[in-house]
Amino acid sequence: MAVRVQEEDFDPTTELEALSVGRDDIGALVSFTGLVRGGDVSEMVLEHYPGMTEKALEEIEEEARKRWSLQGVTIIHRVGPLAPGARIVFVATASRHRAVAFEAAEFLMDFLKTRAPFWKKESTADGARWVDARETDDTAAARWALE
Amino acid sequence: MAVRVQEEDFDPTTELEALSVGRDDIGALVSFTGLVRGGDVSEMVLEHYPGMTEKALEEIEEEARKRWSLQGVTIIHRVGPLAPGARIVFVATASRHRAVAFEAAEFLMDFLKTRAPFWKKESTADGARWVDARETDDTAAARWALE
Amino acid sequence: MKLLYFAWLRERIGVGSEEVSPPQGVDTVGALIEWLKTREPRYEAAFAQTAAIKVAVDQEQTDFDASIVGAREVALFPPVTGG
Amino acid sequence: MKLLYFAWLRERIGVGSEEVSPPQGVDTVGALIEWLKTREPRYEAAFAQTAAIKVAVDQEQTDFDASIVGAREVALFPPVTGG
Repeated sequence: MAVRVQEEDFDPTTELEALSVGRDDIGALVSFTGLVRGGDVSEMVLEHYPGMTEKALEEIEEEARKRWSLQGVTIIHRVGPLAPGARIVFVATASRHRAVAFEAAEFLMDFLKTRAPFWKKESTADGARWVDARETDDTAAARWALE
Repeated sequence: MAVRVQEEDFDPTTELEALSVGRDDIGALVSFTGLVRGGDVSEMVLEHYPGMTEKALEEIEEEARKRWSLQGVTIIHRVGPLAPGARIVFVATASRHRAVAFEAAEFLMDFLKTRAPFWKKESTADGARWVDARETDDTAAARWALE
Repeated sequence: MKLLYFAWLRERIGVGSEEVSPPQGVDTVGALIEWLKTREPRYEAAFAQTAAIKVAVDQEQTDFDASIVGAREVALFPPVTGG
Repeated sequence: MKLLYFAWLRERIGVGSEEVSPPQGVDTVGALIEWLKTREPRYEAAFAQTAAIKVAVDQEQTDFDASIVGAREVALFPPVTGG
């Protein structure tokens, strides 16, 4: 499946190989993996909106496929409690040429960051806090002229 | 080692984890994997310039680290005979934020494509041919204002 | 109509979802929020700053002017922070 | 001085490397190539279109005006096509 929301971890190699297995028309695979940063954060909890999340991710995938010639797209987002260093999110794109694969992967992340219904809560020594949305994410999404 | 030239295949997950293991200040990992495209190509042979290749790749890494705040960089390039679908090249970048990791990975590939001494020879039913350099690679490299 | 709340909005209101029957005339997201604020102080506190609140009607993100007439599910939540 | 050839240049010249002792006055990459072309037809054929030839002196990429005085290793090759 191109889009998955899950508690379990995933394996980047397995996901990349799933995009290219059995075909020889793919020249470029780009992947983005988001990790939980530590510092004063001891744990991160990912909440989401079941039902709408999958729908939003599928729309994001569809929009990317409309804009670029892609041989494959994978989006995985984990939910639940995650420790520092853990993988949170993974997007991968497969294309004939690298420029397309890079651009589409960046687009997927920018779109996901501003459109997919996930919320992060960080636990620190001072208690738990909800992560604030970053203005730079809106700026990043805006450059794709999203409707 | 950040830079490797080798005949053997490699594992993207292992390479990505090597960049982030034991540290919690990395939020973003971007990887590019180049694969051999098939079509009329039955085999690809990668020739290189031992000694200069490693030096060129290290210069590419150094230049990326000068331009961006990176927690880690990996560049792997395979040499020798490779079948369609096989991995040829891998670059990965680790950073706090995704924009930096994406940009640096694209830069590494553009720089590598035009600066690292590798040459591809394709075998087809009609015989073997050396791959021509692509003008689009020069254009891609030029946007970074390389000296 | 089913209402869903997420993240700190869920925590402030105290429940993740509830069934409501808004009165006649409450037919937009904005009107729904104003009506909720009149119900109990916890809603008034939760919706004090509506500028930071996003909404999805039947799982499609929209804005405060959107109609809720015939909607099965209205979700209210802070700006998303996934990825 | 050691000369190295790669890819189709290596194939046309017939060897991957050789030791040469250019005469007095042959002190740039350009002059070296002109001198090689006078040696045998295979060099003349290989270097017929020098616009497509790249050069590295002691493993640093440079251009045809570069000096080869004191160089240990000069490599001549077509544009790179890795990645």
